Amino acid sequence: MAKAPKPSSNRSRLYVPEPQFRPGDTPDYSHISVPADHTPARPDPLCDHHETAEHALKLIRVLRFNGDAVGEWDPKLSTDALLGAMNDMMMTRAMDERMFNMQRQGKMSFYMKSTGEEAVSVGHAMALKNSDMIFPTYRQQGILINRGASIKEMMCQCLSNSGDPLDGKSIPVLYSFKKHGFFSISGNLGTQLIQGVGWAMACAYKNEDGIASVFTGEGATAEGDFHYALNFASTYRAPCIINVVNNQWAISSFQGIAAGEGETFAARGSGYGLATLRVDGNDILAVYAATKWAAERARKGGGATLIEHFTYRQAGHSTSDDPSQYRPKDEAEHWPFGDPVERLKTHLIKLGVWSEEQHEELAKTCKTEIREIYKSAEAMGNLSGATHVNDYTMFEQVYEHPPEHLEAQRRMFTQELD
Amino acid sequence: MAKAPKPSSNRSRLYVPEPQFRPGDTPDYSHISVPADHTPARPDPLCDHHETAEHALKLIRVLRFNGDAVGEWDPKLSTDALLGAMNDMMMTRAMDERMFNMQRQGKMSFYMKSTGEEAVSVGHAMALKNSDMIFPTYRQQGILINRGASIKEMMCQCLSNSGDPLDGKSIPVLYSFKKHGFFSISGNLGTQLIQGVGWAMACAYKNEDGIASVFTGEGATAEGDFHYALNFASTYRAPCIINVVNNQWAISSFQGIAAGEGETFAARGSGYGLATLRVDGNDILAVYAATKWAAERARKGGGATLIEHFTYRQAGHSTSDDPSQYRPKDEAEHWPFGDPVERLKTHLIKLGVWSEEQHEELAKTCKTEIREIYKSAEAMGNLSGATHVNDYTMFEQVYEHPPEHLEAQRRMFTQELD
Amino acid sequence: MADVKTQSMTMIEAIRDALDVTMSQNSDVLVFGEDVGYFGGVFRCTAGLQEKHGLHRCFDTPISEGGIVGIAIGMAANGLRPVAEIQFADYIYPAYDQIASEAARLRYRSNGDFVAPLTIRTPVGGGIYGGQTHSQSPEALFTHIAGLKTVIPSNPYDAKGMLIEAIEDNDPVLFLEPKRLYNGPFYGDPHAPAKSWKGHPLGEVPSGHYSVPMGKARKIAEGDDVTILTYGTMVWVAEATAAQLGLSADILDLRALLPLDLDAITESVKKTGRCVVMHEATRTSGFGAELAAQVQEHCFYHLEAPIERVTGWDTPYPHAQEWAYFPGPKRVANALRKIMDAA
Amino acid sequence: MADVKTQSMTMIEAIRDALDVTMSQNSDVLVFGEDVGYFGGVFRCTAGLQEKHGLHRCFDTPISEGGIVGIAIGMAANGLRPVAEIQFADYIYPAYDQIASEAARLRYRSNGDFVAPLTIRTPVGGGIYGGQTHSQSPEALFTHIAGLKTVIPSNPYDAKGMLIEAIEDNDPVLFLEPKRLYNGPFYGDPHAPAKSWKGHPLGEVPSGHYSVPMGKARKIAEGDDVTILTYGTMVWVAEATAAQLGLSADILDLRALLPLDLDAITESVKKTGRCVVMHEATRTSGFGAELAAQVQEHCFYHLEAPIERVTGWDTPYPHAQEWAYFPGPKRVANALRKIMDAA
Ligand SMILES: Cc1ncc(C[n+]2csc(CCOP(=O)(O)OP(=O)(O)O)c2C)c(N)n1
Ligand SMILES: Cc1ncc(C[n+]2csc(CCOP(=O)(O)OP(=O)(O)O)c2C)c(N)n1
Ligand SMILES: [Mg+2]
Ligand SMILES: [Mg+2]
Repeated sequence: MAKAPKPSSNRSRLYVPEPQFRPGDTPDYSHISVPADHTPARPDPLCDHHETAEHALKLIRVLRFNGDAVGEWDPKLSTDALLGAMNDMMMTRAMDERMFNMQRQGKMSFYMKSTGEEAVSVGHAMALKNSDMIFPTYRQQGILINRGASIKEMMCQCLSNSGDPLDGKSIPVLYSFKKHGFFSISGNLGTQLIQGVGWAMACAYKNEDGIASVFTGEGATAEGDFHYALNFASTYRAPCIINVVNNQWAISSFQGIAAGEGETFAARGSGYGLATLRVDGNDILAVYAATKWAAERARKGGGATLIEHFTYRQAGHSTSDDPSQYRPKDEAEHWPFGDPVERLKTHLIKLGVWSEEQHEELAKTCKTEIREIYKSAEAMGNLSGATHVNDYTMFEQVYEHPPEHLEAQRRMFTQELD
Repeated sequence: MAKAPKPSSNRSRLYVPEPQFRPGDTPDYSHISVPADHTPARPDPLCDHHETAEHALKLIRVLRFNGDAVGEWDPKLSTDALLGAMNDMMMTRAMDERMFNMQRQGKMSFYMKSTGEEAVSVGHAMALKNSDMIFPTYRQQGILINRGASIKEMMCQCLSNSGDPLDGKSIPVLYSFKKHGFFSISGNLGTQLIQGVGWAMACAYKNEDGIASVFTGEGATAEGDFHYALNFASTYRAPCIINVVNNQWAISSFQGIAAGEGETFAARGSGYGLATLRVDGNDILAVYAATKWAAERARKGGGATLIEHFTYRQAGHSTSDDPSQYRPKDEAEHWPFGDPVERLKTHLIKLGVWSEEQHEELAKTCKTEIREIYKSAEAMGNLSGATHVNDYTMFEQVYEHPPEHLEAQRRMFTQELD
Repeated sequence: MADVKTQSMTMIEAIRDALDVTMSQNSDVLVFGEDVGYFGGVFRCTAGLQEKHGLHRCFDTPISEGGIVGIAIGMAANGLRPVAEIQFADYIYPAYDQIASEAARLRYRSNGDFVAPLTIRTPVGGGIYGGQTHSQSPEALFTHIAGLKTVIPSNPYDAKGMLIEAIEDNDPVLFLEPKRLYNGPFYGDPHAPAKSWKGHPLGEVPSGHYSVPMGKARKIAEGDDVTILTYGTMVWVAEATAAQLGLSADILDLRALLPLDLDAITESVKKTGRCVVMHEATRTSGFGAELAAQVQEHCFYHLEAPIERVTGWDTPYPHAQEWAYFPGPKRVANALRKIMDAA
Repeated sequence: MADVKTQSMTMIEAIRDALDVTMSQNSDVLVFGEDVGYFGGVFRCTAGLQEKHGLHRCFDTPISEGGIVGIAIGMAANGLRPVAEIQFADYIYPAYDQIASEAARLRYRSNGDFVAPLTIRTPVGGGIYGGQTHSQSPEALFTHIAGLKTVIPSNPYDAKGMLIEAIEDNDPVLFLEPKRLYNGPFYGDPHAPAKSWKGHPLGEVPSGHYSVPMGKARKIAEGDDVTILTYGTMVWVAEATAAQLGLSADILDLRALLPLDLDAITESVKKTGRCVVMHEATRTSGFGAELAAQVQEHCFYHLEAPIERVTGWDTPYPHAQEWAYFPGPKRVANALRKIMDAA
């Protein structure tokens, strides 16, 4: 695509932020100094929140680009755990890839990839108990994969077919897996943040050990629910983690629109009296370590932590989006924090427990496995062919017991089926 | 009233904040160290917002209890200006007093005093241009008085009589005075904050010099609109001032419910990249100085400032409220920051331009003047007698031109008047 | 109910009693909202509950209606039975998204995986010179939302039984409290001496647990001339005005708007052949429109005159003109006369 | 309109053209919303406007519908004519308070001291497999609010003229865009090849400034058997189905729901004696209820059969069952047959 002309500049004093690079520009991030040794110290998880104020402005990193894991945040995971993490990330990526392609073939109405953000979901899930309730957005499929949800069921949900646990009621990717501590995803951005705080308050009320972990993209932090969540979490010291996945983009608008250009997303938490961490979201060890810290704080009664996961959305917003319309095609490659899978790979190789060959092998296995699962899922129907979802299910689960007026409508509907 | 027994303490881990003192307790604020010399420095109004981060946690003060005005924030106002300030504050207080009593006599449905908070409204107004648009709450009547609004019209609004510029449409105190740069007050808390930011954006868009100054009580900062206001102000660098009047109470709940106990209200602004000031709201010179600073910053293109005015609501929330139900009767007297009128009085006396006698004289004059104005206002009707408001006005100003269905309803209404 | 002890109560006391009974029987019931804790609510509906049940079971919240409903949803999904108060229905709009998009649809969206059995209590209606922001009746904005139930009691007996039923219901319920009826019935004349519930038969409230089944209307007067469908404050205005006109009216206090007692409605209208629908809310797209639509759908061939709607005007609720806005005895009488004169 | 140049346009292009024309003529007109700036909107309705008119006149906002409407109110009060986009009507609820409590009531509350002449554009309706959160038609939640106007075009010609009219109106206007009609008319069969506006007479859009007066319905078919009242996507489904059944139907595209063209409605119903009301929104308390209530109020003695409502079901808009939910040709035909068979 040709370089789009820059819009005529402001002729008034009204300031409107613009991203640095637009289609046709060559992204240059050399001014971003990737912090190497500047990772802030790891305070006690029950510290006063002021001790984490600087963490909101810096960046917690463990994995160096050369593959070393360094610093006090290094969680020193076992080789098994690291290899498990690699597997989950690569399964997530393989599934995203497959589903994206199948959507392109018309098998489902829509799909959303999490490419580039797998470390956030997988690393986060690894640091929590499976019973901790996640209030996810549509880009945390890695959590389900880490928790052993049925990939076939996930795919059936996307295909809206007879194997869909949601009976076709919801658009693809809006999973609900209570058994895996994965709250029903809302299509309305932000709303679940405060619900997660309420869930956490209920855990505290019941003297249970569980915590809630709630997610938002950086774009959706502008909704009122984000404010409610921070505020109620602060007032009632709710045992929860509030995660902002800052992948730089909200459909076509860059993070400067979401929040202005003056401060980080993590810094929002400080003013509410919450602990705040900002973490390299492409560094799975850092994500793990920050989550572990916040979970300990929450579980021990220290209240909520706001974590900003600083990452990059490599793919389009969804299958309905074409990012080359509004950002340079190759921006992802210039992104200074690399790719989360590549970075773990380098680490594993440096540790001597992994090789390029094993990596390629795993990629192949994931691809095959996903293909096989997909086949068995599609056998249960897809949206472009027959979904095999019974249309009458649309009248179910509106209420616990359908009131008479709904029954009457169901009867009316029968007359349309001839 | 007998000391209410403390509620049984939490038997669960759910934390619920409580104020320090309840009815029957003797308030003791000796642990609050009133900062004397700890006023933070006055940075350049166009400084980077980070330079004001500490201001959010400290307290800007100019007036010492002994009457001295000290420090770099001292605005060095002329004697005339100081005496004018005293007059406006005392007129405001006298009006509140009269209207409260008249409400008790049934002359109006409702009233809200601003007692104890007169320095916030008067000091703020003095530091702005009269054309700067205020988005007030119901406790900034001092701004109208400072700007020379007709007190009689204000009273007529409260009395909902034939002199009411709002034709009886709104409950008392919800004034609208466009000609005095005073936006129509909404009964819905918080909503106007973001509207004020929009107003300011329009000023910038039109290359006008004006700014907007928006108000909220500390309690209403929990609404989503507060977040919208801070966020949009940050993104578009809107020329505005966002004022949080922290009078410690929101009807019956203390400020720890509003925001948790971890941080000041001013600190909210830091995370949004806004400049933040926290000011002794009972110190009219400090209020003036902080406002002046923020107005300069906004007008010169530096963007928004969040100012927390730290003060105390001496009266009940409104005439419908009885604060002795939930806080010690004498809490106001123990409030360590004194009374704003008394503090300015001490200063004026120390300056040698005022005396106890003159003060008493002024109090009397204000009282008389207010009584006279009130009489002439009440002569135009009141709610308990005849309001003299034409009932048909209720159909007006719903739209610019009434649509046919409203005309039909107006005709129907005619049939009810026999 | 022969040996059940009863006590004379206002609607406020009946609501408080319903909360007390359910809180006592079920530790999953939590009560919260603005000023509901130590202070006991601006209308005193929760007075004493914090003292009796503890700070963690009845507490104040930030002024954040969206947040209040948001935490209620999360708590309800996590097994509790939250009862949230919105201080005035006029302030429920910041929570509209959480109610309409979230509470109402959680069960459907998750196909029953998660549910939101919460109750939202909020005072509605005018009559206290509350003006535009303390007088609204927004019920129709909720009856349009699939997945929600909307109920509104008109007396202490119903208030207690219906609130218990709402709290125990497994779906989200909006419980609207006509504030003008808190202390006594109101027949539409603001200048008449205020009546109290004390001594009124419907102010005799059984102690302990009972419930009023949701979706059953209450016939408050039996008659043949005309059917009046109404709810909340207007129940009393309708009854008094019909009586004053000497009409033989069949009056239904609907109690629940959704689920609606269509059987009781059609039975009555088929009998009388005339129907007047009354509510305090703004006319256009008010719940009266739905009632009129359904009545003509189901009783068309029995109707002898057009269904009349008696409502508030299509303006905000004014302050000084409160009683000119309120659909009082004159507006009710005009409609009743008109429909009786028709055809 | 003899020498006015016209151009063949989709509804998207017509909307864009309306924005372009008003922005060109009046520097007070600003356009903003999520993704409307550089990108030009997820439905492309604002494509090119930033480039042409400047960054400060067409810009992206944070994802904050309440904030978007909030700044629009402040700007409008300060003399501008903001046109805010809400990306999908399903996401308008966080702005509900700002719309219903603020924009709609600012003029009344201040007795005309301040006004809010703003326009909110938002896509409504199903038909794109958008499921529960990209398909809703919430018009009835706005027609209940005094002080607001609610309009909905069904074709490119109207879209442009009505949008210009909305922007120039001195009251807040909600401008609903039936997204299924963005690219072409839709007759209700999702399997039929998609039609384009190009070549359609209503796709011929005059260039420059013109407006369609608010509150005038458009008669799209003249007939004697039955009156069909509808708007948005259902206009086309109604027309096609009535034609297929060989009915002589009087079909009104209402265009504005508030202000409503009651004269056109009563004139038609008095002629035909039968009335079917159609919309895609959920049935209970939908705008169809108001239409039915008014029609029976004004045309009772001319009605030969109960007014029928054809609507979406009282469930959230499902994904896979989209076409079972949508009030398509079968539901329309059943209702038309039923009303013609009646009495
Ligand atoms: C309330 C609401 N407004 C708008 C949308 C439309 N929308 C869906 S995703 C999206 C962008 C979200 O960006 P971000 O929060 O950064 O999350 P990301 O997609 O980057 O993970 C938008 C505007 C929505 N779903 N809900
Ligand atoms: C949206 C909304 N919710 C609740 C109320 C009821 N209400 C009116 S004033 C008030 C307390 C406000 O406290 P604060 O913001 O601290 O202001 P203050 O009265 O102390 O000046 C409440 C809860 C309201 N007016 N609007
Ligand atoms: Mg993002
Ligand atoms: Mg306060």
